[in-house]
Amino acid sequence: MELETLLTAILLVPLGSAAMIALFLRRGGYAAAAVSVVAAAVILGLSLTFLLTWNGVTQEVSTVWLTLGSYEVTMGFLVNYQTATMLFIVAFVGFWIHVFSVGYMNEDESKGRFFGGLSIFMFSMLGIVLANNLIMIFVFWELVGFSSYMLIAHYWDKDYAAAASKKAFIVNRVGDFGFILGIVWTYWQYGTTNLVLLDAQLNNDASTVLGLLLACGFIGKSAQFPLHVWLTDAMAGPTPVSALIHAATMVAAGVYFMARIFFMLSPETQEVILWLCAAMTLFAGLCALGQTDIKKTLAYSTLSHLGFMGAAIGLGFPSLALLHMAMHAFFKATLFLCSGSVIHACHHEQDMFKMGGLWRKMPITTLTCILAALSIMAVPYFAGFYSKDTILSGAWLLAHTDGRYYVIYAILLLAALSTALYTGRMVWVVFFGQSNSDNAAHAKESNLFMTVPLLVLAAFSVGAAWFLEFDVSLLPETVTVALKHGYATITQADVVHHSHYLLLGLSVGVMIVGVLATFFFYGPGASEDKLQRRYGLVYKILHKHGWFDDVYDAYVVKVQQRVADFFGFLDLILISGFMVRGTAGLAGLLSLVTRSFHVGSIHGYVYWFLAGVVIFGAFAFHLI
Amino acid sequence: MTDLNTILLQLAVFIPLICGVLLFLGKRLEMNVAKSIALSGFLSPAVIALWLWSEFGAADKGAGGYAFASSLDTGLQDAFGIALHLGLNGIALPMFVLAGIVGAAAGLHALQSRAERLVTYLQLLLFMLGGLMGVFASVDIFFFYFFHELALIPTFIMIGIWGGQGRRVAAMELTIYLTLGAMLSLIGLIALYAAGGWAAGAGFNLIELKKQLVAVDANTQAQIFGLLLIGFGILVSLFPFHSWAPRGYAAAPTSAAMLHAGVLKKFGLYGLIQIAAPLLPKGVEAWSSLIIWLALGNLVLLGLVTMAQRDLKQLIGYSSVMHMGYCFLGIVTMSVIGIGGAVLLMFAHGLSVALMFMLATSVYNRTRTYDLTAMGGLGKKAPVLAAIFVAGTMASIGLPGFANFWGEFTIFVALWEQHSWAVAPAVAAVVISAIYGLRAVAQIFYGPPTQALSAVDETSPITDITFSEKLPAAILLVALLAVGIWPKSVTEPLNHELVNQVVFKNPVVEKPADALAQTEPSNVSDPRIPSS
Amino acid sequence: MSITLNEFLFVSGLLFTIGFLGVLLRRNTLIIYMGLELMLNAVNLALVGFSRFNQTMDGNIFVFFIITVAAAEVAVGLAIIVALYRKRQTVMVDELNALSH
Amino acid sequence: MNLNLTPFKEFSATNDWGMIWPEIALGVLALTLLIVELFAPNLRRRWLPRLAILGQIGILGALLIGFDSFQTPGTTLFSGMIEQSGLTQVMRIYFLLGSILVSYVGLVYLNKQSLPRMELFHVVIVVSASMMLLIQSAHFVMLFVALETVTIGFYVLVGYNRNSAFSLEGGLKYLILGGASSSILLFGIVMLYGAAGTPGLPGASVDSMQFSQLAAFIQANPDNMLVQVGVTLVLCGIFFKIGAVPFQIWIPDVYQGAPTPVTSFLAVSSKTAGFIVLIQLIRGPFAALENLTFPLLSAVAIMSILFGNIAALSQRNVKRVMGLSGISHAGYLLLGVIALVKGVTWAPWAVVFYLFTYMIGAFAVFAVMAHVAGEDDEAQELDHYYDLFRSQPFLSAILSIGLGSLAGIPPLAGFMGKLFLFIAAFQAGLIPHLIVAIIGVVISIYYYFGWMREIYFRNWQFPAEAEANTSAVSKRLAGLHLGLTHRITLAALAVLAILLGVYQGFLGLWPLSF
Repeated sequence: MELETLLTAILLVPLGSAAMIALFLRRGGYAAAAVSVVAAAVILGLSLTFLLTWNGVTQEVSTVWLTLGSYEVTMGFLVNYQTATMLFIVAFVGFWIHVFSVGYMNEDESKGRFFGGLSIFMFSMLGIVLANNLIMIFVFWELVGFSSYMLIAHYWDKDYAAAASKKAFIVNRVGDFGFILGIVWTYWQYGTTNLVLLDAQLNNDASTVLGLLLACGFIGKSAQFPLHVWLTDAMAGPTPVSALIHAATMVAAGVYFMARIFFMLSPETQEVILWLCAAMTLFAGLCALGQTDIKKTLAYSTLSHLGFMGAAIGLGFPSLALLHMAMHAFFKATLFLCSGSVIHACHHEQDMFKMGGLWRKMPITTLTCILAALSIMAVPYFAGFYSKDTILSGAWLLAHTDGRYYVIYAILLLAALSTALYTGRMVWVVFFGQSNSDNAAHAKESNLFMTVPLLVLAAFSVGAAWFLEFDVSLLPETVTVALKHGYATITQADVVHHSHYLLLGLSVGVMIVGVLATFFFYGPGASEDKLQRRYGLVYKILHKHGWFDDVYDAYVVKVQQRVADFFGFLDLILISGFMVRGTAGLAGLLSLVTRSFHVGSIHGYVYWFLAGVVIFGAFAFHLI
Repeated sequence: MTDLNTILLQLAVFIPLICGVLLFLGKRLEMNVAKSIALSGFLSPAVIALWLWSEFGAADKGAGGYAFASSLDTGLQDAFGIALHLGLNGIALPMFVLAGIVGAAAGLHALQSRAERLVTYLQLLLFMLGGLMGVFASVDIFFFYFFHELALIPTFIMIGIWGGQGRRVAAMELTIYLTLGAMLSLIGLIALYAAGGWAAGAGFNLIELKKQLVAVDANTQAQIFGLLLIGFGILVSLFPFHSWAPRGYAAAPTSAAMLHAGVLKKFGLYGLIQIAAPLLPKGVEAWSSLIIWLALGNLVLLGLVTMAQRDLKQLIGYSSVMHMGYCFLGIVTMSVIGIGGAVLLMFAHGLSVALMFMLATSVYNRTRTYDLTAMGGLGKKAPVLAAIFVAGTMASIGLPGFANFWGEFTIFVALWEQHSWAVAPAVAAVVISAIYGLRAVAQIFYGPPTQALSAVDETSPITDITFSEKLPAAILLVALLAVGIWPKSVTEPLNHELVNQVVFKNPVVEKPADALAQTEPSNVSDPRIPSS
Repeated sequence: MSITLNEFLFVSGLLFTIGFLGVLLRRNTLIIYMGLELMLNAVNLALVGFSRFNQTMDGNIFVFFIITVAAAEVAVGLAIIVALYRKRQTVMVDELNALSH
Repeated sequence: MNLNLTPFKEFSATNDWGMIWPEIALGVLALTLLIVELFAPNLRRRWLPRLAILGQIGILGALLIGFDSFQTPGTTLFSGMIEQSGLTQVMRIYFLLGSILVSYVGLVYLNKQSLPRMELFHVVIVVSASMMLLIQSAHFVMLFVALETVTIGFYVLVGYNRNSAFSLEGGLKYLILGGASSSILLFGIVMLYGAAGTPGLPGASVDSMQFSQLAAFIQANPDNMLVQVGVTLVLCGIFFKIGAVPFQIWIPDVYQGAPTPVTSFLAVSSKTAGFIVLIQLIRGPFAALENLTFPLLSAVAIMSILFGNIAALSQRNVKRVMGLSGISHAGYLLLGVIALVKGVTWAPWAVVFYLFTYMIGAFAVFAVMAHVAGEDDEAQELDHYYDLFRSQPFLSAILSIGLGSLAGIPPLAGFMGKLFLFIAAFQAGLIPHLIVAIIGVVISIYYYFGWMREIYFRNWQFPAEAEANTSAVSKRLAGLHLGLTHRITLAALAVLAILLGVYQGFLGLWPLSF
């Protein structure tokens, strides 16, 4: 099939299904689900056909969308290895999560809204993936924001869901504030927003401020400091949504975007991103220890791993960031779906310490979850290992040119430790030991709709990255070459090569330490959080992750709303009151004065005549 | 074909008026007959407008890029050069279509409303609609003003008779305030006439005036533009002349609010774009900084004021006032991009604000209150209404896919060229509007149903949105989406017209040559290989 | 001594002023009315004077018109005053302010 | 003995009685009415009023048929007593139309009163005739006599309702103030006469009260002190007629006291007559005195606009409102006159057009007022108009159109009137005046629309409560049934108001300067 039509088809299929559901299948139940899943399947199929036929050459097609004078908005596709990778991730993970949803949402009465939302989301996400210019990226960027808003608010009769959805959208908007400015500036600076043309124009002379403005979009969407407050609340949505949007793809869109416009990031910009994200890796990783809610834990782990990707960008290895994003998509999706399966089995019990001992009841879930856990903990030969460890080695590599990067390496290493800690904690507490509630006691394995995706995704979180070292790969060389190249750049670099075992030892060491520590500290199937009991303060800090939410809420309620009310008051008093009503009142007053002139007695009136005659006469006599 | 279209254009203006007059037979008519007369009066302009839209590209443009031009002497041609001169150019066309669509929606809503003395209501609405169609179809700046006033007066009576609480005061304030604006702009138009029309014999004909007024010196231009700016500014509720709008709309009956906020209010902006800006470019320059500050006042200050509103209709009213700021920013640029963006936004905003006012009433009919703090959980009872409301909100806060986005974004782009500093606050307003928009949605529809709602539900079970509400809503939404997805439909004629008008700058940014070839390396490999 | 135009005008001006002050200050409607007549006659005097010194006749002729008109005015005026007196039992202006404000 | 008649022949050479046939016809009509009533008293109740109106309509028809287009060259008649021009021809129609409408309102009024009927029509017709002569007069004697005929007629009319203390008091006030003003006017005339006749001065003439002669004299020596004072005093007299500040103070009381038809007559025809005389004088004798007249008129115009509108804001009595708003209309009209002073030659046209629109709007209002007023002509408060829309939709529609036209709202005639005046004023460069005018118009919206608000807006109240609150007036109004003639007449006024607003084609032949 011809490239343009193929990609257009990929983009339009989900839109079609969404429209169909919105128009005809609002109460459609399983029909809607079917439509949506089929759409996802078609997307996957088309994407694979495309990936297998693509010749590896960067290609671009675009068409003019809006013209005003010299200003043109174009819509178009830019295909390169990043597109290919991301396309595969979105289509593949997306599809399996659709399938999982069918099982997970089987009791939900508003399937139409849910699956319509999923399709809309696929549409917007694919738009970002394929876009060839900043404006188009922004368009779909916003749509992604909207669809996440819709899906987070799925349980819209719950206050927390309402609040979370609102928060997510608005915080993203704050990020877009910089994004828009960045786009506009770019247009006037370089005369285009087309990525290819921009790339051709810039050669390492990117403006820092501009880069930072664009990075605001990334910070918002990928929930990096200070705009990370929305991600954890966003867990209010159904678990598949969390898996799809807030782990596998949407938040990854930020990273993808950064990799896409990497050439626009000056070294200073990268520096800023690096430190922000590095800090986030460790901070979020530790916060994950402060959560008893399984989804919250995973949410923080997502934050932490997004930090890893951001760090990779900051270090200057976009393709590495992309690699980690891909791997993370697999294992994080698996983890989330496992949590979903668990929650579903435990009748929407989300507190880890009320579960326990599930491995007997739900073996498949347990197995897949453990595999994904190993992968996220970067056990050698697991997918996570190749991406995450390589980022660490990248920091190490740069540290040889500039000492500061040792700090980064240290932070990332500690973050890896934290990863081991919270993952270990989760696995031990949830799956082993005795069940701590009847919900958990009566849990049973989920149906095929849920287990099959789990197995598939787990398999990928084990082996997805083998193509880097061995000769096994689903996707053709054309797609993977850049990732390999990026991976090789680090691992082949002799600095890394020499200290290979050191690095390996360090990372594996912290991992083992972490796992064992959690085993002995919490113990399998713990019924309460020891950390909470023993070191309440520490736990509280971690639990509240530094009171960011409170600061945010305080700002919204105390500052923002009060300022608004103040201006509202001024508007009422000064403008509608003083300016408008005041004038009217003045006129009325004068009117009463004039009214008092009509005394009714003839004498009173003759005086007017006298005055008139005298004044005018005086004027005639040139006296006045 | 053109002859027919010319006649159709005239019909689009006159049919509503004629139907309105027919309804004077009032009591003698069967209700259904009256209703069908009104219906035809409401729908035909929309149909004709859409048809002319499709025809416009092919139609041959006469003088000044006006298609379907026709002239009708009302006896003042020789003396004052005033004639009922109808025609559409690229700027007028979108507004004309807008008036048609919103008119149809408002009319349909009114037909289904259970207003007492329905016939009179429809009659006034028809006069209003006829006036609106006339405003955007007239090339003669006198009739441009004339039709506006014709549309304005019915609003007063409609607010007065069918309005909500506080209508007596609101109607008065609105009418007096708007008359002030109208009189000022009338003097401005007379000034234009005196400057170019009287001596040179161009009369009130816009096309002729454009030729004549080039000579006028900057000082005079600044003075005349000042008059027009303040006059039109009041009509568009430019900060700080906005206080009439929210209260007026809060009190107005739905259809009147839809037409007024959606279309009639755009009169001022349309006047600035179609008349003031092309005729008095130097005047715009002279006032530009003030305009920017006032527009930012609209966007930021009134944006915050909007956040402070607790009453749904007040909120929508203020938000509609707020968004006007973008259009002014677009006009200030005096560039094809900015003006185009402004027109695009006027079109989109007209649709979305009309939709919002209509939905506000639908919400009220179910919750029996406009107080946001007393609402909640309506979404469970009325999911479809909720969905449409969310769509409307998203449109008005500029979500891509709806027409508003293109307008706002284009204006940002245009504004950056000369007044980069102003873009930041303008974009901040986007965030503000998102905040109050989503808060309103959450307060009305999300969360568990409140006691008040349940109480209402017990007395009269709350139904989801009915067909009579759905139809107009659908019309407006479809229009919003269509233009949002395919903005070319509006911008093509618009662009053609704007580019032909020399006064509008067309800033050229040097585009880099297509450089696909060299892009390979930087896209595949990571640039930072350490030099160890 | 010979009487010049100025004397004529002075006297007429004096009469006019007296008449006006009468209208201005007297409370009785009838007296006020006399004041009005006095003003008219002041005008007549001035006319005669001018007519005499300008050597033209139409001033004198105008006087006749004025007298006639004055007579008609008086007729109507007194009728109104009488009717008003019947209704209100008073002709004092400061009591005749039913219409005011 | 044969006495030499030649001087008389010469003297009467220009006495072309045919040229003033309408005035004569009206006089005859008036007398006929008296005689018929004298000899056929049984006709009086129903037929005589109709006779009066139909007779006038007949004359109007004849006038329109024999209507040579407006640019009649200025022809001087009666040895300089009368000068006819396009302007006077048009105004004849105006006054005739005015008296017909007044007679109609009188018809409505008298149907409810136990008053002598015929005299009203008689006097109205006579007064209209003398108004026609007034505006044609080219000589101060003629002017004075015609003016006094009008004024005395109005004394009678204002005090017409001798059962009502109000009417009589209004009559008295008008009498005294009118008398004072006409003596002031007269004093001014005398001064001009004296000055222009002074043998020594250049341009002095024997016929110094004739306008053209006077014009020549003033042209020759414009800054003669006597002339200046005389002109000022004459203008003061005219300001009284048109009701401009500071000679407006009598208006509300007299308007309120006078019977409704008389009020309308005062408000429309009398005011108009004053304006046309003003224009004649400004164009004729006082042309050379721009330095004096411009500041004088400007001051008066501005004060009138502001005073009239502001004073009307707080009035609840509709007649007073009409009177005070009439003051402001005088102010707007003065803008046209000032434009004329400033040399905008077509300004009189604008003024005349405005006067026509004013007549239509005002009579639409007054006619409805007469219908609403009730037996004793007492229901004149705004409150009496509350909810008229429900009880009398037709009347309220007419009233709204009238008010809208007065307020100057498109598509009604009043708007066009204001437009032309403003254009003229703008061309004369009267920017400050225009700003004041705008303020005035905006204020006027408040009371005009406030009136409409009473008609249309209903305060929400419980049905029972509403039942209790309905006043006797509204009960009567609910029962009031309008005959076909009434409907036709009122509708005609409304249609005219709209027609004149949207299509001025039939005025196309008016040259912009008479």
